[in-house]
Amino acid sequence: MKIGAYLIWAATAIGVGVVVLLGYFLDSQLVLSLRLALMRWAVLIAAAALLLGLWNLLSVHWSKVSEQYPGWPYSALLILAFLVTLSLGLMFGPDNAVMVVIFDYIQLPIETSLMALLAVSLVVAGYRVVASRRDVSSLVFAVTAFLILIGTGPWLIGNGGSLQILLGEIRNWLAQVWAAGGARGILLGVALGSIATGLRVLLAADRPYGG
Amino acid sequence: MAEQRCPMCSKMNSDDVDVCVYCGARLTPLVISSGAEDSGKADDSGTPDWLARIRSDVEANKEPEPEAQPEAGDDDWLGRLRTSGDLPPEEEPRADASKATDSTAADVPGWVDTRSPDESVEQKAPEWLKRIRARERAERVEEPQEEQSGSGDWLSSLREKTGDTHEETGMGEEPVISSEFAPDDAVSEGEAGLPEIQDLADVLPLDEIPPPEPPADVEPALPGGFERIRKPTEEPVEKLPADNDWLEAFKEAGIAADDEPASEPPVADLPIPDIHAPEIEDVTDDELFAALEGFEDFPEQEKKEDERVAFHELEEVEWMGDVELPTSDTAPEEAYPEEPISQHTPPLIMDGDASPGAADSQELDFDAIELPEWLGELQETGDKISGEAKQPDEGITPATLPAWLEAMRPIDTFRSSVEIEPVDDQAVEAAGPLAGLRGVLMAEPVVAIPHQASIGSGRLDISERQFAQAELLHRMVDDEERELPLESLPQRRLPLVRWVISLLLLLAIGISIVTGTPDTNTFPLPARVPRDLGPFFTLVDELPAERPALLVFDFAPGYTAEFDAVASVVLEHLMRRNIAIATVSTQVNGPLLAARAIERSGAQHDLVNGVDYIHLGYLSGGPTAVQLFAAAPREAILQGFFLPDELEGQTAWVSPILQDVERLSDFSMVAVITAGTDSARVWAEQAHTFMGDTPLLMILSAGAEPLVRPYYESLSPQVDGILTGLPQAVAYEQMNGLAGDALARWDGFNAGMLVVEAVLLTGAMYGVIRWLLKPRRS
Amino acid sequence: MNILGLAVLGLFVLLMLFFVSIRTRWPAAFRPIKAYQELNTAVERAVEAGERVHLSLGTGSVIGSDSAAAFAGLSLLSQVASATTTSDKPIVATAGDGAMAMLAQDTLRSVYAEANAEEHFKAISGRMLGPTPFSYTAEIPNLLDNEEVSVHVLAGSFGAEGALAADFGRRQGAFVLAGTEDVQSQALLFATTDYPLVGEELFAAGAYADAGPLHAASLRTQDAIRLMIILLIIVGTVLKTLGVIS
Amino acid sequence: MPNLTTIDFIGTIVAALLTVMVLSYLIGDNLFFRLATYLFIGVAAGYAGAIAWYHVLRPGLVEPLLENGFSTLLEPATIVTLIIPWVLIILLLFRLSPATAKVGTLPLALLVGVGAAVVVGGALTGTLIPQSFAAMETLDPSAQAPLTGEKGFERLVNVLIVLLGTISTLLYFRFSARRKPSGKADRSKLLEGIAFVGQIFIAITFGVMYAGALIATLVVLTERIQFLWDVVSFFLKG
Repeated sequence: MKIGAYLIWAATAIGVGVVVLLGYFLDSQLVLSLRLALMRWAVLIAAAALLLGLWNLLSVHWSKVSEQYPGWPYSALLILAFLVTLSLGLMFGPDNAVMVVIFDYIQLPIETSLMALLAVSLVVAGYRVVASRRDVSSLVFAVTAFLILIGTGPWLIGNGGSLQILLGEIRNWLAQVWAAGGARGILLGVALGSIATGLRVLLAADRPYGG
Repeated sequence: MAEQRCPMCSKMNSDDVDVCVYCGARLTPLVISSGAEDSGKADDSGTPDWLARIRSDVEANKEPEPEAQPEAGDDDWLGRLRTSGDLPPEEEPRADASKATDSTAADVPGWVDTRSPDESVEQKAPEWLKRIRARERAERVEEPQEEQSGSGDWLSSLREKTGDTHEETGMGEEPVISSEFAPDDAVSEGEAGLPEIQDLADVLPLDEIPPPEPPADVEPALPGGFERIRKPTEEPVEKLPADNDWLEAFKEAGIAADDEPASEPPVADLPIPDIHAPEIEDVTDDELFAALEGFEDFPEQEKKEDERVAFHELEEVEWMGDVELPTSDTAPEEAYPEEPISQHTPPLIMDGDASPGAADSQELDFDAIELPEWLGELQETGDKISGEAKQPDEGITPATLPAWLEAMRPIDTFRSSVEIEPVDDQAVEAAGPLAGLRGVLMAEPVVAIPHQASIGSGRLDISERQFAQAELLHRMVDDEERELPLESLPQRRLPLVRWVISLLLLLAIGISIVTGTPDTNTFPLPARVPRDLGPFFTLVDELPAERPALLVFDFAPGYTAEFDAVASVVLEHLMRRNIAIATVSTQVNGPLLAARAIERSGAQHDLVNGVDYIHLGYLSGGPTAVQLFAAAPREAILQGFFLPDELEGQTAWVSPILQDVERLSDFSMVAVITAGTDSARVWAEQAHTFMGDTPLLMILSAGAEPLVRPYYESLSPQVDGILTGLPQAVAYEQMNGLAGDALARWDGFNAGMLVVEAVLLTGAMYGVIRWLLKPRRS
Repeated sequence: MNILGLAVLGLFVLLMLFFVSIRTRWPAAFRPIKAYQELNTAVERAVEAGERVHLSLGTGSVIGSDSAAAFAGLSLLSQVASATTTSDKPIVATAGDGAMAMLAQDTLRSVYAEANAEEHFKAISGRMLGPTPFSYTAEIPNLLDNEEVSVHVLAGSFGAEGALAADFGRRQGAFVLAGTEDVQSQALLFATTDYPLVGEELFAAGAYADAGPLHAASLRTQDAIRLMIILLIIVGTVLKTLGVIS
Repeated sequence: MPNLTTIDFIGTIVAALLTVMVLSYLIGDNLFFRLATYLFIGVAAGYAGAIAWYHVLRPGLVEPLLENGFSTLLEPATIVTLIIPWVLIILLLFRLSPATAKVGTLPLALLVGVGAAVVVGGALTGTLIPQSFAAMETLDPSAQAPLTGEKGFERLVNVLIVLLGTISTLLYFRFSARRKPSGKADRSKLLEGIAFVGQIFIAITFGVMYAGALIATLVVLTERIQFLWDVVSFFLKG
């Protein structure tokens, strides 16, 4: 029974994967419509899984509250916010003015502020790179980043002068030529890695669904 | 044969018990009994390490050991799991699939039969750590052989994974030291740094000193010896033998600190009084003496008990004076103050242990801010301690290992047999100071010495691994106890660099915003129009006004602030040209962001929903959905978002804006607003082929340019225009003749940029200076 | 492109199987990747010290095109988890997607089953922290703190928020190793972590963790195809320059 | 900030407070930061749930059922578009209990299959093939890029740099190595050399992208401070 179940799961993943994959390459109507159906199911399942994930999230925090685990008031706040938002969302729909208010005045400022935190984190990280790393990569990295910043940034004196223009050109050259070459190489490499990873799953060598 | 004496508490036990019924100490040496008790150990030489070998074989997969395979035959289920990679090729895809079956169904039962029937080792191994703890708490005596043979090996194999051999230094010391002493270069120097570090570990066996245990936790688990110390006794003289017994036992146990007394730096010596600190209130001074003496004089056996008494009364003995260890009632008060110090010591070490990589030069420097206080204290005390005072320190180690001591004992015994020097000392010592105490005393060394000798001779050559295990276990239990100090440490660090940088950034941006006026800019505006901006502007400027433009809002809300400035210039431009706008998004929050952006920019233009703009809403399904949408927009999106009232219950496609749009090429342009390169690439690759002559524009966050650029520069471009980042947006606004969000951010942004550049320069200078100073330091 | 794509796909599969078949005769050797070496040590240390390992599968969804990184993260998870089954504090895996969190649970369950320690498996070990990238990231510092995480591994798809997640780990004093598939996020992780996985190194996680023969074989396949692509690009450039193809 | 409605007014104050709470993390982890993040996670989760329901589940599962009624349930088309997804989702619900969790693996396996196929197909058709072809640019000096207007020597140098960058970076990632007698894996000198060039290119790329992201986030930080200042100055002016 156990082996049977594992086989069924692996076979499902492989079968579905092959159909969807063939859809990329074959123009057969059968394959395409099958693929479309499978994709639709996948989107629906993923949405349901999201709801289950939310349930999971809720239960984790609920257990923290019920067991009075340290920091439980935070979890209580989370649950409250979740329930209020969800019920308002389900009641009025996500495009209702109420939701817009919640989004604009709670979600958006927090998310943007987190992004602003990232600015500081990146500066600190940059400082660490230049101050304590001693390898060639980091050196080139730091120099490049600095040139880009200088080439983009303000120019208090002599705005429009030849030095600024030169730095601006260097910035463009680095960003548009050198970086483009490296980026393409990385992209191709990542694509190779992705294909290999995907194929391992499709060959059932990796079975993240268990078994 | 009928009775045996407990080496710990000297009480008589019946011969058939393995552990003392009074104090819980192990009576029969572990090593001797292991063959009989642990059926898992088939023979002395190889099999006890079966798990380790399997592991290491698997780890060293690339260089298969010849002897590994045959042994893996019957009971090597774990090995087979691991090496399933070695299956024949045709089984390949299924190899992993059969793992579970292999292990659960077929192999385990057989294996269990050949091993211990009731408790299989692999069940024990996972839990052993917990059980050591549990034992600490419950004061329950268990037989540790299986755990040691099983899990110790398992751990040593773990170690082997890294390819480092730590036998000499004690397993796992090097990470501790490494982070502490070479944190700055951990990144760049990598493994190269390790050898030196191991040397350091030799010199500074700091972490061998078990951290002081909070009294409450220790007490229940104390071995017999401690219990006695704690009980106030009427006849100290009679008590002494017992105490000494116990101490002798410790000595035999060959606790780690004995290893290299000579090389120990003062720092390591410090926490002397600490062993007694928890109990010290209850200890009479005689007992304290007895204990200290026992710790102290392993090498010097000439100290007799009468000497000790005299010493006690006169308080004249050198080392005591040096340590300023009180011998009278003041002992508790004076001993206590040092306890916190010694409690600090391990955490400091652990800091590095916990986060070698993260330990960062800056933050370490700031650690140093914390250090001086206690370091100073340590230094003070350390200066007072003469060489003699080291021995008490060595005594500390045993004293702080109460709960698991009985479990460790056999191994430690074994260790002391490896280190030959202590053996001699012990032999002499056993007879020496305790001679006055007659037969009782003699029994203990007699118990101890023989099994050392017999084991030692037989085991020396196979000892490395077990020695390593002992070290490992020792270390792991140490680590267990160090958990608490660890947690508190990161908070003590002051992230000064972070604070300074944050402050500078906030101040610079804040000041430039507060002092700036809407009309004039402190920082000069871009002097030149970026090369690619002209074509982009012209393209938007010449769009056919009768067809709607499609804007794709593919960014996370976090980027709103940037795109408020960057995308709004294009929105503004479109609105001024009265081009109807349709929006779509592949991000969950995208529709809201689109609505928000249109509302912001459209406020001055009196735009009407459904006439001037329409929101198609959320396009779920990622790249595939983009492809579907590109091929057949009307089928991919069946609804709308924020639809005007008259369209309630219908789709957005019914609106007058979109009624003529059947394909993507029916839009006047498609502009993708995105921060991620993936999204840009998906649109460039999936959608461009369906777009005919309709231009595809990219409005990008500043970092995404290099990946999109090739699509633009190519001889057959897939992207027809790129607008990147705030500076270009400002230039766009200038071209557009408007002062919008982009311009409003210009001053603050530039002030921030200046700070960033200054910070990077400072960092570079700091790095260079440190690099220049480094050779001198070494 | 259809035929070509299918051909490349076929080539990929065939090469993978080929390399699996010759692995004993021609064993694979891979260049050392420092991050993985350090990860081994760090995980070991965490197990010994009774601290927790946290593996983040990123904020991508299972059915998105960015799920490859998370799949690689899942195979890394199974390897790391098997080393921590014995720990008091077993590994925690988190994701920003419901289905991905379930996959993390399944992976962990299999690991525990293999180690015959299924009773130690807790479904809570694999969880979804937040449904959007930033809500996921916002929970990271709380998680690291509450769970006493000392090894913080990011192996999944991240946007810029990945750098924030890594930085949170760093501030917590944890060992941070990070790899993702997005080039821009890689650049940020390169700066914010001490042990970044660059480019496709994340996808090699399985091979470097000895997850199975197909992992090593797929790495060699990548190398083979890589060489072919390079040759193809050079030849194509020459041909284009000569005007043979346009 | 002119003409604020009450809700906008309160909302703006709340937003400003939340901004300060989040930014307080710059000092260190604290109560306010945690409050803000937990609130954020709750709201984001609730919103995502609503979106999943309104945009995916309701139109995909519920509405067809309500619109078409139950009579059409046995039609083949309905079975494919409706019944099977329903069954799969019900199976997925078994995961709510640990005991029955394994029953819910089937839909997950389906998701994994789709995901892996999308990964492979997407990387192959979306990146590997197009990027490989895009890397082949003619070295003909007379060619001119239509949009940038680059031509001649300038273009030639740039094309060569990109080409070199692409190839050397790709080679840098090469995993295979020769095993030396010492047991250490090693790569040939030539390969090492090219890989080193690739490493430089990677560092440049990362440097550019890091700087870009830094610039982007700096704009965000500026906007946040600007927003806070706007709120403060609004109150100062009364």
